[in-house]
Amino acid sequence: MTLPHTVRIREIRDETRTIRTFVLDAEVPEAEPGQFIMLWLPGVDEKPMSVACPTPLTLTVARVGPFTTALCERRVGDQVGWRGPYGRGFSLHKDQLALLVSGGCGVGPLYFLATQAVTRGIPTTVALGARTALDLPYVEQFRALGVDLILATDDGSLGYKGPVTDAILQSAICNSQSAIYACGPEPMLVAVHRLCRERAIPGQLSLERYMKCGFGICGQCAMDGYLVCQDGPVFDVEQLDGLRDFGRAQRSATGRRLPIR
Amino acid sequence: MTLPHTVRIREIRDETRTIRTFVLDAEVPEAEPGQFIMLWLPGVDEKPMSVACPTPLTLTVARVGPFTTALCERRVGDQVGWRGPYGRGFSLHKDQLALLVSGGCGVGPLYFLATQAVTRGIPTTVALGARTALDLPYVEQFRALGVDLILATDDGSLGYKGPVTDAILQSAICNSQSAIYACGPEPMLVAVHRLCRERAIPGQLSLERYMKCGFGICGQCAMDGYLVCQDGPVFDVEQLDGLRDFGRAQRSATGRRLPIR
Amino acid sequence: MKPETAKPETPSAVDISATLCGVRLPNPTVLTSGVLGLSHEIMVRVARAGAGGVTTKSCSLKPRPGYPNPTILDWGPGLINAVGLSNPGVEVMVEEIRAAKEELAPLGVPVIASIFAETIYDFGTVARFISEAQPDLIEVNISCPNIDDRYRQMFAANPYVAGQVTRRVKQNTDIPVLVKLSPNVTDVAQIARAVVEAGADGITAINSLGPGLILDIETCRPVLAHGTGGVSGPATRPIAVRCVRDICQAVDVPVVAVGGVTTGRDSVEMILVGATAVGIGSAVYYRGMAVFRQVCEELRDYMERHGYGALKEFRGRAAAIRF
Amino acid sequence: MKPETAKPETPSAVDISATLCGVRLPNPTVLTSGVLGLSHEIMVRVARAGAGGVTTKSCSLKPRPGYPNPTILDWGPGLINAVGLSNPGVEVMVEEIRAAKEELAPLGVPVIASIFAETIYDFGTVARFISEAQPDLIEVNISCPNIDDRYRQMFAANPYVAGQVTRRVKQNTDIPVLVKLSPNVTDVAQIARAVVEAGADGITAINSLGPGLILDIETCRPVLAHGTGGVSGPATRPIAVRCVRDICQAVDVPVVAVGGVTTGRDSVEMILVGATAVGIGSAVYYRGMAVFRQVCEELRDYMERHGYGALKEFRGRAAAIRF
Ligand SMILES: Cc1cc2nc3c(=O)[nH]c(=O)nc-3n(C[C@H](O)[C@H](O)[C@H](O)COP(=O)(O)OP(=O)(O)OC[C@H]3O[C@@H](n4cnc5c(N)ncnc54)[C@H](O)[C@@H]3O)c2cc1C
Ligand SMILES: Cc1cc2nc3c(=O)[nH]c(=O)nc-3n(C[C@H](O)[C@H](O)[C@H](O)COP(=O)(O)OP(=O)(O)OC[C@H]3O[C@@H](n4cnc5c(N)ncnc54)[C@H](O)[C@@H]3O)c2cc1C
Ligand SMILES: Cc1cc2nc3c(=O)[nH]c(=O)nc-3n(C[C@H](O)[C@H](O)[C@H](O)COP(=O)(O)O)c2cc1C
Ligand SMILES: Cc1cc2nc3c(=O)[nH]c(=O)nc-3n(C[C@H](O)[C@H](O)[C@H](O)COP(=O)(O)O)c2cc1C
Ligand code: FES
Ligand code: FES
Repeated sequence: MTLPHTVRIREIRDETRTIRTFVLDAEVPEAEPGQFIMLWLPGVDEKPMSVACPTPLTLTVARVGPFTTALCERRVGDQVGWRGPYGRGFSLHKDQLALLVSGGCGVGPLYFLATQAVTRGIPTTVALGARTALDLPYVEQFRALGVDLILATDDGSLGYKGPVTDAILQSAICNSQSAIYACGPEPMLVAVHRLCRERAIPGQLSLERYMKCGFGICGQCAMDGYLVCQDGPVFDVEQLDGLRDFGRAQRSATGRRLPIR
Repeated sequence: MTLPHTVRIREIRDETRTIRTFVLDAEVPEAEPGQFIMLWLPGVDEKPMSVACPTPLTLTVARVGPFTTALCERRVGDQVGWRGPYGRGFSLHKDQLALLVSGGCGVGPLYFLATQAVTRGIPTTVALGARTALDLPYVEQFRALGVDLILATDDGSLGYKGPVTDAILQSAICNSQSAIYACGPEPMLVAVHRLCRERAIPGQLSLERYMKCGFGICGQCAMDGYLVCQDGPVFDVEQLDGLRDFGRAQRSATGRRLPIR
Repeated sequence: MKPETAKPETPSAVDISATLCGVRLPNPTVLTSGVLGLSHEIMVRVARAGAGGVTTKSCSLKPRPGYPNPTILDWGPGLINAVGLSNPGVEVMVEEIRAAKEELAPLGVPVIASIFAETIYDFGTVARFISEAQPDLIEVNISCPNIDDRYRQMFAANPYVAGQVTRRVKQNTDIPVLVKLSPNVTDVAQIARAVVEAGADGITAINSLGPGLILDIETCRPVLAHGTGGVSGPATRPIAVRCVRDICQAVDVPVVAVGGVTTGRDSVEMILVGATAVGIGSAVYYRGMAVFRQVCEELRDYMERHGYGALKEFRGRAAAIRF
Repeated sequence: MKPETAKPETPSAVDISATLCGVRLPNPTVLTSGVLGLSHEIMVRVARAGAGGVTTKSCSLKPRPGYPNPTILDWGPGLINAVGLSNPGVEVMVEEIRAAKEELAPLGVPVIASIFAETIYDFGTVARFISEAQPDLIEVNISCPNIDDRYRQMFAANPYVAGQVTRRVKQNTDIPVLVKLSPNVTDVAQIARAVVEAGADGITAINSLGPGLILDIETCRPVLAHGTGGVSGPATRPIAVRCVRDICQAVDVPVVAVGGVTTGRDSVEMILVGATAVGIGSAVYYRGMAVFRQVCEELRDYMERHGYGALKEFRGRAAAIRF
């Protein structure tokens, strides 16, 4: 049974000007980092959101369009529905240093992953990229976890000036002793993919495609021969070699393939 | 799921001129003595039959009408369906001597009960009644079990001459140190009921009523406020005190109450 | 007899009583027709087990033995049945209803007499006959999916015929009449309008779905002796809810919602689309006779959580929503 | 990619190939329309996973985004969906079908192109268009239960309209045409006769059941954004089997039996009532893409146990039995 469970919003936190965290009155102990749920706004729509924390179920959302805007208008106590968790999450390499690379709202699942890495005693570095210092989410939370931080902003207002994927090149641990776990805009993931293949670094990337069912039957999330909702959203870099659509095309609600901006 | 399981008849034994035992290619380890299954003859009908042995599923059937006649025409290897087990069976009083009273095809469930009593080390007497010596079923099987036997025939061709219910009156164990377990024609059960109440003997009687669903929703097997398929077929004598229909009326396929012949 | 007997209703602030065509039900759960409704003793037992109303097995002018067995089977997601409308005939049912009414009056539990016939004319005759027993309501079954060739098509499949049956019944009784509709039509709202225009005081929906067919693949035969049968139970609930929604939007009479109702949640769903009462049949198999009390308790819990004091406070709430 | 890829067919004495309107299927399991049939890569993957044929998502003249989410949910005994016939439009599907055919030809797995339109006229246009891609068969979806007001009623609800659509499609293509029927009618055999008289080469049945309605009782809203939705999966199987039986008795064209087929047993049941092939949709959710290979293996086991060498040896066996 995967009818949405209707629950109330317990708490709302502003992470940045455009990123907001929602804590729901729900527990999903079985969820793994990188897995997602389908979040239902009755009367609006239902869309995929990664689990930022399973207990209580927490989502970190970037306002980008109609659905996420409607969500950001919700207040504590309002009702939302959720179903899941779905998909294949990250699996930590226990003998490799962990390098987590986040762009934009990719931070949610990576924070979840970081907490897991830390509890397992895996040395962890988190690289956060954003437009400006004001757009960097979760910095305090990561500090509190005691992980190494690499910050990058396009305008240099904080940390490295430029894309986070360049910033990590400088890092001492950007080598095959480490494993990279990345989530963010697809162009960033393409850069991480290239980096991993060049330096023989094991990597896992969390992708996004338009989703409807979330459980592998509508075909809407197809990327080449993969169903992102089921085979992903997390893929090993090897799986992404030579794909036609990775970094290039994604489907719209009609199923039409559109170029990735 | 209670769709009938279709299986083949493994073995057929003649017990008497009118009683025949069918061993099916099926196991019903969970069945208890007194419980019944619904036996399906595809293209004919489906009717209740008591479990005479659960592993392999064994039924002892008296030829009395269209269905049982059609069944008796079946050969080894023919297909029949079954579903169940259903109903409330016998439960042995462990501190009481066991007195099993059988008339006609009532012998099946009582043989099953006798095997259970013997394994539990309960001293057991079995009283079998029939018209003539030729109509007494299971005599050898009971002897093999090593239980005490009381035989009664209407024509006195073997054992006591007269109804089995009179025969047991003579028996030393027909007292409140014993418990009576009876299955057979309803007039016999009425006599056993009276006996149990007069002598304060705990008793359990297995009744029959017209059945359709077998699982408590069609109402066809109603006897006063009881559903024989679910509250029975085995009842404690106390439950039968003062019922309007016990010994008097049973429903036909239409649901009409007809006097018991 | 079992635990389900005469427990006192658990006291509660919320009132779950319902009024169906002027008849009061202590709670909205009704034993649906064809399930356990053959004898007054069992109907009384079901009422003591918590039902707010009981419906008799549909009866006809003459007794009917129905089809051979198997007549009712559990196939997993639901039940399938082709009983063949077996019944002892209206004469016997009149006696059963009289006896049931006598014992149920003190409990305040009404008796609904279900009738059917093979011709429009006979529906009137059975209605007049059954009225002698003074049931609280009469339910007209024009929607049995297990039709022999003789009947050709369900009365409920055609708005004109359905209306004619309703008229004929109304001419022959002063007791409020519920007409029981079938989901096996393309537009159930159209049939609902027809029977209400013809004078139906209320509607019961749905009768079992289909017919469906299940085979035993070893013998290549249908598992039911009749072949096809009506599908009921959890598998049919979304269809039933949609039908009840369609009917409540189309007509303005009380509706007894039947079809897969198994939990308090299911009863709430039916009431939200506009049902006045809910019929329960197959769930007696899944949860036993205790289902009536359980559904009522689950319904009360929901109402307490939402601060509702009475059913009318949320009846039809979802029907309002545009979709 | 996953285990289900390109395993060689387990060798077996029994032949489970089928011929559908002159088109050979290596086995009778067909991916049904609307499930995973959006892109050629996924259709190829499904074929490698064991499907004997693949059907594309129904496509229309213009692209359609469909309804907002939730569009597809699991409610326990089955799925419910109101996708709103979202599709990228016939132009795009022509390309997907071309690409699919190229990769599937070597596997001997045919491609069925499903089409629909909002007017009888447009059905012809889409048919002409899609034929450019040379699909092995065209399936005409006149039976989607999720109808906007615009459509008023399903084309499949009316024998005359269903026939007209069929005629129009046949006038616009030389490719064999399957017409997909709905269970949501009182007499599916009548519709089947109409489309066959109009020239249908075969029939696919059933489309999803209902529509059904499921509410979220906390928000009083339907769980599907569209409100009602078509019911599919195990809950619908007995209805589907009965419809296929009715159709096979009424007409003499091959039938693709769809509706709740999840196991080899279910496929046998469909073939026993006369089906030539079986469509599988919801079961992809219950058993994954491996369902096609699993159903085929279970079907082979059955045939071996019964000493059948080919499907035709038991096809229609149950249809023969009087009931
Ligand atoms: C597995 C997965 C996990 C995600 N996790 C998060 C998360 O934790 N936080 C977060 O802020 N966002 C997450 N997203 C992205 C989020 O689903 C979209 O941002 C959201 O759907 C945008 O909807 P909108 O109406 O606000 O914007 P729109 O203007 O509709 O779209 C903005 C972008 O979101 C994409 N999008 C729109 N609808 C969908 C859909 N139904 N499924 C997938 N993508 C869609 C569009 O392609 C476009 O790229 C995730 C997406 C996926 C696939
Ligand atoms: C719980 C139970 C257990 C039984 N166990 C056995 C058994 O182990 N061996 C055995 O030989 N018989 C048993 N019976 C009786 C058996 O079911 C009937 O003898 C059989 O149904 C007779 O059918 P018929 O067509 O041969 O005879 P009919 O001429 O149809 O009937 C003969 C007698 O059987 C009764 N009967 C007919 N149909 C049914 C029915 N559907 N359900 C119940 N009673 C029916 C009639 O009322 C009549 O008393 C049992 C009955 C019940 C209720
Ligand atoms: C065994 C059985 C017998 C039935 N007999 C009748 C009947 O005689 N008259 C009638 O109107 N409905 C009859 N029905 C239909 C039920 O009244 C009810 O409409 C249907 O089962 C759906 O409700 P449920 O899902 O709660 O069972 C019968 C149903 C079952 C399962
Ligand atoms: C998510 C989903 C989408 C569907 N879309 C279509 C469609 O576009 N065209 C169509 O003819 N049938 C469509 N159907 C109906 C299926 O093809 C099939 O007829 C129905 O689901 C019954 O089969 P099943 O029980 O195996 O799923 C869809 C079904 C589902 C579950
Ligand atoms: S979202 Fe439906 S298959 Fe992936
Ligand atoms: S046989 Fe149906 S209730 Fe007992």
